Amino acid sequence: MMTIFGIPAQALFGQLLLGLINGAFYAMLSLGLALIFGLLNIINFSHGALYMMGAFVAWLLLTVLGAGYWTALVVAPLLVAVFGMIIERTMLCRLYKLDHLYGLLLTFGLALVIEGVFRQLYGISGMPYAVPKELAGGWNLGFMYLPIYRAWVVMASMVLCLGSWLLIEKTKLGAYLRAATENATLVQAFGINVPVMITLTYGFGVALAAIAGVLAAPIYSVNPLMGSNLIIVVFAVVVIGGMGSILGAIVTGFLLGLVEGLTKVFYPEAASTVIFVVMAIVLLIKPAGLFGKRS
Amino acid sequence: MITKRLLLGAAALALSAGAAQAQYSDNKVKIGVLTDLSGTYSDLAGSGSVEAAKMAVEDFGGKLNGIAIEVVSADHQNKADIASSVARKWYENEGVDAIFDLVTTAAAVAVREVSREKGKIDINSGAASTVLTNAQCSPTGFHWTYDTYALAVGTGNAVVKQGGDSWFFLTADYAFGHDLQAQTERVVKASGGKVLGAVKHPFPNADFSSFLLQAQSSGAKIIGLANAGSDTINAIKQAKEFGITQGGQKLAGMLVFLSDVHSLGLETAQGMQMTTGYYWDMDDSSRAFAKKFGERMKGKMPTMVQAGVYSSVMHYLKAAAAAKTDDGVKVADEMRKLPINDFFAKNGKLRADGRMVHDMFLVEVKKPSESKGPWDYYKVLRTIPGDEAYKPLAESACPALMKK
Amino acid sequence: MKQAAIGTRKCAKASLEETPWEVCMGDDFIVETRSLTKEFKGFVAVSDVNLKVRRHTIHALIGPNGAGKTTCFNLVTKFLTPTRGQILFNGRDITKAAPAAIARQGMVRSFQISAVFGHLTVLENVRVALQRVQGNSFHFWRSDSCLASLNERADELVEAVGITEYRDIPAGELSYGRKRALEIATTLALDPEMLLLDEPMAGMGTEDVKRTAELIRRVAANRTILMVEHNLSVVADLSDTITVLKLGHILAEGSYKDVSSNPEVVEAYMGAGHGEAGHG
Amino acid sequence: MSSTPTSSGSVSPQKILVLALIVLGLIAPFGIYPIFLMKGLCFALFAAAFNLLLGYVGLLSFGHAMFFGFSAYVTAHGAKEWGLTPELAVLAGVATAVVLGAFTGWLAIRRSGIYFAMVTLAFSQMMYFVAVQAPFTHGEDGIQGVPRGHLFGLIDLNSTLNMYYFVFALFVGALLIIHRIIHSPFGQVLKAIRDNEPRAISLGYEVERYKLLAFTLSAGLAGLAGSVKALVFQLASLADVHWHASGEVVLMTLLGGVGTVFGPTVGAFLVVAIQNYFSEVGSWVTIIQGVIFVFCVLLFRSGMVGVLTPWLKRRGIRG
Repeated sequence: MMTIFGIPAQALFGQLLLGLINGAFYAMLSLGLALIFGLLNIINFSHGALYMMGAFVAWLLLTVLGAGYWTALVVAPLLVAVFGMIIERTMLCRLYKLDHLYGLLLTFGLALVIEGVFRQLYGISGMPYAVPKELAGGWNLGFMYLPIYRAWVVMASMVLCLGSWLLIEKTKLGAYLRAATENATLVQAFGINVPVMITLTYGFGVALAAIAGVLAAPIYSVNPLMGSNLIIVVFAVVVIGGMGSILGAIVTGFLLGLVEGLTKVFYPEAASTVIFVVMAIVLLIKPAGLFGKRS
Repeated sequence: MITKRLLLGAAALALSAGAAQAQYSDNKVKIGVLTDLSGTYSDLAGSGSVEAAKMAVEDFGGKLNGIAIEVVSADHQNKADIASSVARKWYENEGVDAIFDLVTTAAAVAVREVSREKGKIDINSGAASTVLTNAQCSPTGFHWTYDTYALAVGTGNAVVKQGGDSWFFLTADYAFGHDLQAQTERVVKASGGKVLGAVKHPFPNADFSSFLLQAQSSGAKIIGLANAGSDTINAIKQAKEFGITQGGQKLAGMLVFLSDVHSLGLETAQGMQMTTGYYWDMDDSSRAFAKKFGERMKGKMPTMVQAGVYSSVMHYLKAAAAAKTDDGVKVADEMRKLPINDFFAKNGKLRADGRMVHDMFLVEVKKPSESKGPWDYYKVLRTIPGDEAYKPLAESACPALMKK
Repeated sequence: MKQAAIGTRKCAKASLEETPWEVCMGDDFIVETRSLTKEFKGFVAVSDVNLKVRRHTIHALIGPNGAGKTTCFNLVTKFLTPTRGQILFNGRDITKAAPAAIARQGMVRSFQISAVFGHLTVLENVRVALQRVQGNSFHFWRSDSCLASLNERADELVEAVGITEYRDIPAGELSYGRKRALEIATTLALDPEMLLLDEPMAGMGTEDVKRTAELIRRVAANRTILMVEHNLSVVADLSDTITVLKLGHILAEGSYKDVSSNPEVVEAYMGAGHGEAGHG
Repeated sequence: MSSTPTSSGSVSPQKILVLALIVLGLIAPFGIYPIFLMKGLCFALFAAAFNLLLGYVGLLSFGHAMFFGFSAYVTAHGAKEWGLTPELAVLAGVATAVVLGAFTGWLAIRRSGIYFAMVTLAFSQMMYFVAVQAPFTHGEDGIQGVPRGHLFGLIDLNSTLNMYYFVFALFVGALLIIHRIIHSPFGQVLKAIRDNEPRAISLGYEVERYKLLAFTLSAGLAGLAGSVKALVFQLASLADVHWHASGEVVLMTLLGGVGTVFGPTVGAFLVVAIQNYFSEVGSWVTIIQGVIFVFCVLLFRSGMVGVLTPWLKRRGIRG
């Protein structure tokens, strides 16, 4: 068997591929965070809870209405996005003129409420959600057995991330969005309804989180706490990448998934801390983050 | 009017007479169920345990030598500090006489410390660690339903005997996981098997794929899951996803509850072997209890922890009635004297180190086709006699025993 | 003025390679920028600016909206990092120095939005500036009554800017003009060699403008002042030298008379400035 | 993130109030369950330490649990395994928090605002994972059965009253320290930085150093709270290093009033009371805490004390 640094190549490639899958989730979540931050200047602490909601709505659609995975993949994010937009219109919008930290605190409180309500209603041991039939099974790649569903997750998230990036960087809508981040009053003067744009952006960011949740449902069991631990790691990802660019958020997400995968091969005990260590190093060398602007 | 007053007076007399004869503090017996009502273990213990305790009190008759029995409950959220402060508050301020369930070792040990100090009784049904009958044993503390030793003996032995003689462990990286792994390793080696490796995973952990990959490449026949709750569920689900079980390797869940199997579904869990202290569909008495429990719990069947809570509360009440007091030390002595014979434990006995020794069962999860209805999940493969399942008293490291 | 002496000496030496004859004709420049350039994401805000501020003068930086005045100003005070170029203060290269370090060397700036410490009283505001020099600013174990020794000097400064009656009021409650006055008092507390004022008259009524202009003139007696200002009459009244920026370049430099008669300047103001004179 | 002015002129009514509160603290254990009081005091101290940073420097740390929890571990370990006397065990805990605070602060202060909050949260999560895995913390089980020991080898802390007065003395002492820090030359600079950081820079202050010292002091005091809590409950557990604990301390401070002297104490006792009262109803604690958070941020930004003080002042009582 071929080995690299004393590790079977098989294990190495396998872990890298798995890292990429984790990275897909990091990327989708940090992209949503970066988008929301860009326009609202709010770090959306409830992002993890909304990701969890996405998964739960998918599960509810299945158990209550009998709606399958593909329906859920479209409907759940829409529902969660509407929920998010209601929150933005009723609560977040009151905070724009205040210190940005209030946004963080509010969304933290919301995260506690959402998480608590789902715990109260559905307990904690997790709800099963089956892999859709079309994506069941796996491919034997020689060095590892790749479940088709995981491959789909990586593909789907890459397409989504790339699509969002193109939307923001290459379309007129995206141009308005970028302009509004720089100077909202100016954009308003061009006859664009900035508050509506803000709401839609929040909705879009939230929808991304919810899609990630639906994608995650068949992999992990659907459980009220699935988002809260993930979100802190994603925060570290965001600090590492910096919020300067959309592309930065995506690239850093995938990259750190890979780093984590590698750590699992060489020193599994550190797998849960490695991202934070990377964050410390980045703060030392490049405080603004890998893709960040100095502010 | 007069008769009523007379009656009241007589009742009061009877009460005070009873109290003079038998010594019950505050003229009532108060039972506390301290458990995880909202966290990872709320399904296997939680409100089901509280309900089981209430059922036991009702079945006992609601009164003890004419004295009222009261049940209180609280959520320790799996946090040792909350558990310890609730226990302290209960003992010091609210006249609680005994605490039950106590799922999670951390919370269990915290309450054990307080109970020992106060001379009060704690009977553990939910926690796993053998530490409760060893370093942390207490004259008024008991461990009722199962422990890591019994799980390791039951599952470890059986699996090796069926040819599963090479193991790889996925271990939750904290004391409970390490403990469970060490106990199982010992059993596996003693039965002639070998351990090829182990990987410690963070707790709690959502993604087991990379650990499973390592287990897969180790080539071991058996992947031992030394973890619990959602960690076990996730590991099992993902093992199926990665084709590990189809590839010929088998999973051995070291601590799997009925509620976990329910949440996994038979499709995923089928064929898995495990050790349990109780299964609802064993005989008429266990079914009778389960039926009543199900009626009160939206059709859920009791886990071994919940059944253990019922059994331990019932035994405590019997002992408190016989001892005519709620003094912890005296009731504990009485509890050791009385035999335990109910739907949960046949010929159970309480040892000096606090261990309740009773038969355990090796079960296998049915195939979906074998299951005849909801909650019909297990086939009982073997009854493990209590003396085989539990660590011999002679090997106990209980400090109280060492002194003697 | 020990630093000034050092500065003069170094000036001649440091400026040899650039434009030696100009410097060594006896001119004494306290601040000098060389090819100062700042780019933001593909857009050049300040391009190749060589600015020289003569000691003990009032030097104004003007220009139409978007000319790069504020950027230029922030570069000099180190609140922005230049993309290229060099900044010299008293002949020392301060291109890489931290903003706080510049302040300790004697170059102190003010801000466009009045910068006071809102929850501190007027007196405390001034004292915070005096306190740094005293060297006990890290003493967290001592009572702040040890700062009382600074009160006398602080009171003098408060009086100098005419806000004595508000001495014990939180600065946040002051009117706009008084905040600016306080800001100047605080700045003077550091006894800086050089003052950088970012639009000192912004948002002021005519009364306040007059008073502040008077104050600036008084303060400038033995100091150098570089200011960005929109109010052209104030600039005309106060400045010894005026630099006109346009699109990040220096358009013209000289006295108000020279500059205002420069047709390019007139055109720049007419061309880009219609409808926006007086703000931004 | 700032609120009420802090330097009020008249002193004596305030002194009377403080004295009254001290007397109240001294007689409280005869009326209220002492363990509850001690828990409240530990969290009040924790919140006061946190408030030193948020209220007087304007830094929102979302990772203060790492100091609180890790000191608890060190104190527990010291008292149990090394047989340290309680005062030395507490000292060891505080020293740990100071070192940890200096190091994480040194890194975290490179970013400001929201980023600072995220960085501290991330570091705290890292310390949580360390606590889960490090052998001396006994992971999920925590360190239990910590002996309270004899203070200075003389006073038996196993007596609940002795323990209470020890905690109360430390609490009062720590509040005095915080009061002194706020009203010191250093405190003046901190308030200046909070009010207007660019201006403080332009006056020549290297604000990072001041923030770092404040962060370290705050970490040390949070560590003191954690150490004492370890002795009170005779255990140190993962719950205290978890990010929920960081969130709770933010809630306590916000609810009581950011940047007020007594706010954090009021907030801490309220939150501890809620936890105690609702402990029987599971996840409701989380929901209630979340709702309070939302409510405070939207409608009640100056907190209990921040709202009450002006009200009392209007009635001629100065708080």
